[in-house]
Amino acid sequence: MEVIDVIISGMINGSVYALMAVGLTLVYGVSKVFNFAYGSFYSLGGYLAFSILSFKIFGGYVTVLVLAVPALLLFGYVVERAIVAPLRRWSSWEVKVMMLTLGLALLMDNLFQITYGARVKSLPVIVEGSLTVGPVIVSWQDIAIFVLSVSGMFAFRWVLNNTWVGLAVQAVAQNPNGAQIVGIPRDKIFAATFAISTVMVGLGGILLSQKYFVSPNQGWDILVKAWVITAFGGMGSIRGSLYAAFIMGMLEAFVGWMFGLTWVQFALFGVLLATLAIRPQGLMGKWG
Amino acid sequence: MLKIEKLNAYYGEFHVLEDINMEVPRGQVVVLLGPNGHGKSTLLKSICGLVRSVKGNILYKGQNITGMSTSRLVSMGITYIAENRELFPFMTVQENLKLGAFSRAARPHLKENLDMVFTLFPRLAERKKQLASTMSGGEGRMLAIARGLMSNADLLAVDEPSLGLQPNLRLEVFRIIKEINKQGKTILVVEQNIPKIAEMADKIYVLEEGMITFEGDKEKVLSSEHMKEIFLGM
Amino acid sequence: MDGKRRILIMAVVFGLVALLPIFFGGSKVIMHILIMCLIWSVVASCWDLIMGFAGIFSFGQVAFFVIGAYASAIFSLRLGVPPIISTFLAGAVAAAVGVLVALPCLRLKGAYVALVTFAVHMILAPFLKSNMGRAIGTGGAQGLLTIPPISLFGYTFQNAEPIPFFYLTLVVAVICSLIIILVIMSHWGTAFLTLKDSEDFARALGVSALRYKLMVFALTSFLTGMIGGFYGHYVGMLSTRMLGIDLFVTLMIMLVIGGVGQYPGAVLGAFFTVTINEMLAPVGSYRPLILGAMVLILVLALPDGVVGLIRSLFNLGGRGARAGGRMK
Amino acid sequence: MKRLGLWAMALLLGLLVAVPVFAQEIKVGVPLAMTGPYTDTGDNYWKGIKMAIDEINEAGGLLKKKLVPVRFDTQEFAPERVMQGADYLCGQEKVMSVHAGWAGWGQDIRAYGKYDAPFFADDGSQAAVDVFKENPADFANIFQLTDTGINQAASMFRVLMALPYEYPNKKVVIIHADDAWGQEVGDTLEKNFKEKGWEVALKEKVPYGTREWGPILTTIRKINPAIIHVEIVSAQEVITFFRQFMKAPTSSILSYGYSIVPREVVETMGKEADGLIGEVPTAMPTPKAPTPEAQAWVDKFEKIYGHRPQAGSWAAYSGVKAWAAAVAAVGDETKLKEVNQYIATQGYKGETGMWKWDAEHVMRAGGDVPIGHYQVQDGEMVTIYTDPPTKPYLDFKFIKPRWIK
Repeated sequence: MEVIDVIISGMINGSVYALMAVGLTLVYGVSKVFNFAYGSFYSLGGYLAFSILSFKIFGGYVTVLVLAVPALLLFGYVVERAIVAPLRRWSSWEVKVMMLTLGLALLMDNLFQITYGARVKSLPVIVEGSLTVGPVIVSWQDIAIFVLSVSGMFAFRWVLNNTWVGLAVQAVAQNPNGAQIVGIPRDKIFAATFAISTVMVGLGGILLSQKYFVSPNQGWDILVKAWVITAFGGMGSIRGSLYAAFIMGMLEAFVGWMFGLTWVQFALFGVLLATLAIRPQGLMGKWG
Repeated sequence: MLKIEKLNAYYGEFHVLEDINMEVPRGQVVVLLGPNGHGKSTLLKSICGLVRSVKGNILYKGQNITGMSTSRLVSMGITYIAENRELFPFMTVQENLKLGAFSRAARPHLKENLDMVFTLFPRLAERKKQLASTMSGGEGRMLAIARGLMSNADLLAVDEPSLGLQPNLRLEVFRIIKEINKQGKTILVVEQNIPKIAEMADKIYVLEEGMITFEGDKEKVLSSEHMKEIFLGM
Repeated sequence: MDGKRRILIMAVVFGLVALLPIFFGGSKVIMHILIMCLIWSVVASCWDLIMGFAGIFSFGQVAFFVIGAYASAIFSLRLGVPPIISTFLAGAVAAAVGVLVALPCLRLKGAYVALVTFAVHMILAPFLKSNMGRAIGTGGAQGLLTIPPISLFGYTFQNAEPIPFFYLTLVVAVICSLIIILVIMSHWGTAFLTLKDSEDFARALGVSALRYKLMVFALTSFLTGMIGGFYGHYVGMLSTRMLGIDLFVTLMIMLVIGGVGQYPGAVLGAFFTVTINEMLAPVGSYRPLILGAMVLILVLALPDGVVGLIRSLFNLGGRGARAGGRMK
Repeated sequence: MKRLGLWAMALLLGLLVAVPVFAQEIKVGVPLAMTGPYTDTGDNYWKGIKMAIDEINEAGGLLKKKLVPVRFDTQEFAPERVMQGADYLCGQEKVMSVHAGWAGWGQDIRAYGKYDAPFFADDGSQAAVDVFKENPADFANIFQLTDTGINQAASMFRVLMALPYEYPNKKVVIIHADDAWGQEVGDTLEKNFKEKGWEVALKEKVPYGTREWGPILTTIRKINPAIIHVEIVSAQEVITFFRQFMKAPTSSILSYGYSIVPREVVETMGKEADGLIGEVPTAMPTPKAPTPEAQAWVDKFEKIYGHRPQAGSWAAYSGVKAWAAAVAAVGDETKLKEVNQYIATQGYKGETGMWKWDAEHVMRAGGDVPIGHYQVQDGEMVTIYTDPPTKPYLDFKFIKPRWIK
């Protein structure tokens, strides 16, 4: 019966990883921007939720979603337009973007620390209690996390395949020049995808914060995980990231259970390196 | 329709175009000839907003459009058709065409334009669901042109449409360009050295080393010794 | 910028640095900062060589530094190898690891290379702390606290007397810089530039991408590992804390300030960054905040670093001269 | 122009380093973690140190001179960083004493041992003591405010065995962090349990930042141990562990050792944490202090900071006071060797009684400064035992945790 526990734990983590990895891979696939501040955006989501909830206003998490999603969207858009986009005209701008976002991460993490203090912040649970089916116990909290991340992903897929913006995003990812020729405002799409990915990782931060708390330096862990997953799945491949997220979630749960938590990191990187050695483009990757 | 005055363009520190003056009258086919690497594509791209570091004036329907973004120009009716096609490889033919109608001006006409394109290119109608990356060179070229037509453009800027095609396909492409022109579109074509295209031109410009060295109709071109030398290798 | 000018600049910089103990020799703190400047200038230069010139997004520089530091310390502590020899062995160990890391990287591009090399960085701390690490003598989570100092011709370079150690470091840094300049000037340098511009083009020219990437990985990890070992013997103590994000970011700031691919900018960047980091120590938690803001401002305002700025101000060499030319 | 402006800004940032100088003052070095994961621990020490310095200054200063703290950010105690701190504080700023709190596991001894200013640390590390033993004459200025991890772990074990509670079985699970402290405590506990005939069913080393405990808890639920000991000095790890444990708790005593000390644990969890047990070395017992002076100190601390004293605050406070007492007795703060000699031989009379450092300059647990063992009751830490010797504290009682059936 323990196995079922482990599988459930893997599925729940996998679902959140998927949400966050897809955001990272989307931006890389569309605009070749590798965002080192991705983990700090996760923390931003957590701190936003914390700040909004601390006013104890009507609606709880619903209000958080209503307020935080537009705020994250705006934040992502502004960051892209103001500091990432200007770098594109320089030579080897990809490295410069990495450096810039690394600086942004440092700045944001320490802003959090100064504003909110070094201590962890705890958030109220989304739903209380747990569901017991025979020997298996799953908290409603975990179920809510799973449902919300999976539906977030479906919503994202729907937007991507059924709207003009979604189509434009795919077009830019597949051929930026072609996209420009047909009249897609490429720069705006770059900024839009950056904004969408900010929302995705920020949502991840909101969902996980009441389980894992909010603290200023927590983002690095998230960044590395999302990064490993996107590379494993193939950078720029959304479907690849989805599968990879669940595989890595399971792997993490099983390795932790069978060999101990210290081995989790070795296992994740080991699997990644082995995959890249055989398939340099990742599971279903396109070349980037 | 389109008037260019004293246009200069730069690639980084390279001065690519020097004081270009040019005119494309409404409803005509204007051909721009010239050897490889002398700035023809740059001129076309400057008109379409794909090269932004330009000085001088580009007037479209009397309005100064110098330095405007491509997306804006597309919605104003100027569409570029690239020499290397620039399709969306992992999308179907139909999706590629749909994206051709991305501009707000073109979206309402999506259906009628699709019908128009499929009549013009029956081959594409057969392959609606095929991925663009799996198409042959000739089909890809057709798709690129068809996608350009989807934007409801008045002025089509076509960059070396015959590049890399077999002779019979080239003729097919030129026939279609003429056909499109007959439907009322103004066309500016860049070509390298094909006398065939010169035949259908209403007006011809020659660009060498970033400067217009010749301008006139096809008779004038075909009779010029200098032209024969560079383009026909005679 | 041509080789002669680079050598000239480096000679002036190191010459000036060599004079500094006359003014600051009395202060251990300043001497220590100067020694750290020299050590980090080598690491930053290596990083610039691999990232700026060879165009490989290697994020493993701190890892190679730590590998070298541990290797040298373990050689001298466990096997009794004299430190002056063990630093070279440490370089060899780091180079071997570098080649091992490079092998899977050769088929990868951009962000993937960054990830694989950063993975080495991420795994290193848990490895050194694990039982495997303890077995080879890393001291586990506690680290190593009794690394012997370097002795040469009967003289022991103690960190309590910084002036002799400073000149030793200076000699090492000058040798490393010369090697780096020679590489940039040589056939390799040209090969790197073609590789960076277009790999396909370079292949067509017959430049073996694989061989050159392996070589640059090996060379930079050798130098980095060696200076890492050197550092270990200087400080006398080591722990895995160096693998935290702080040092990594600091190293990156050196490159941001110096400018990527603007050697010897990295050297200037190292001096500037180490100094400013020390000057900011009293402001405590505002230090990383200011560093972060500095990165943002500098990357946006000076994408080619200080050297790029100087070059554009005085129109030194390179691109500007060709302005006005025409294609073909 | 825009670029020039940005440059001017960068230059301004660089100029943020003016340190004011006063005539009659004594500089006191305070190297603490001000950034990075140990910031909160650093804060705990700072509260105690600041309180002591303010107290002395309000009373007219030390030898009529004003105490001025000089702070240094030790970040994560990387050896190089610690050494730089020593060179900066002792070499450059010429401070007359250094108060460091948790400062490392030996690198701090080497770094500050080079100088003579009294150095007070709260390392709790046998490794640090081993470094001291290499050269006691050279390191005469080093003073440890707490006992080693080995002795603290032994004390935890003694109290666990002394609890008025019948263990249903003899199985224990030990989870510890992968740092020097966690390793020292984990290994000692394992040894102690084994000697007593217990089965160490699982001993797991986990990295900092672990917040998903599902896999370990699955194993724990299968083992159903009588005791689970968690030794990770960071709040979010231990809070997440507890919350995920409580989803389906086993009948186990949950012992947190020193992991109970981050103030955030009880502050975040409140009454939810009721039942947890843990320890603090060099502890000020609460809620009722053992002496009137100690009670006054606790009340004053609560008045200033709005909460009960945290681990380390009192130890660091006492370090400053012990040094000040020695300086007052010697009559000259610059006679560093004499001050050290005085502290080592005379000790210090504190709020709970006498502080005496042993030959290894360690404040050994016991006497008037024992290790305090706590249980969270009604959302606050309550001293239930002191050790050594192991004895119940006043009439505070151990309460069987609510999750044990």
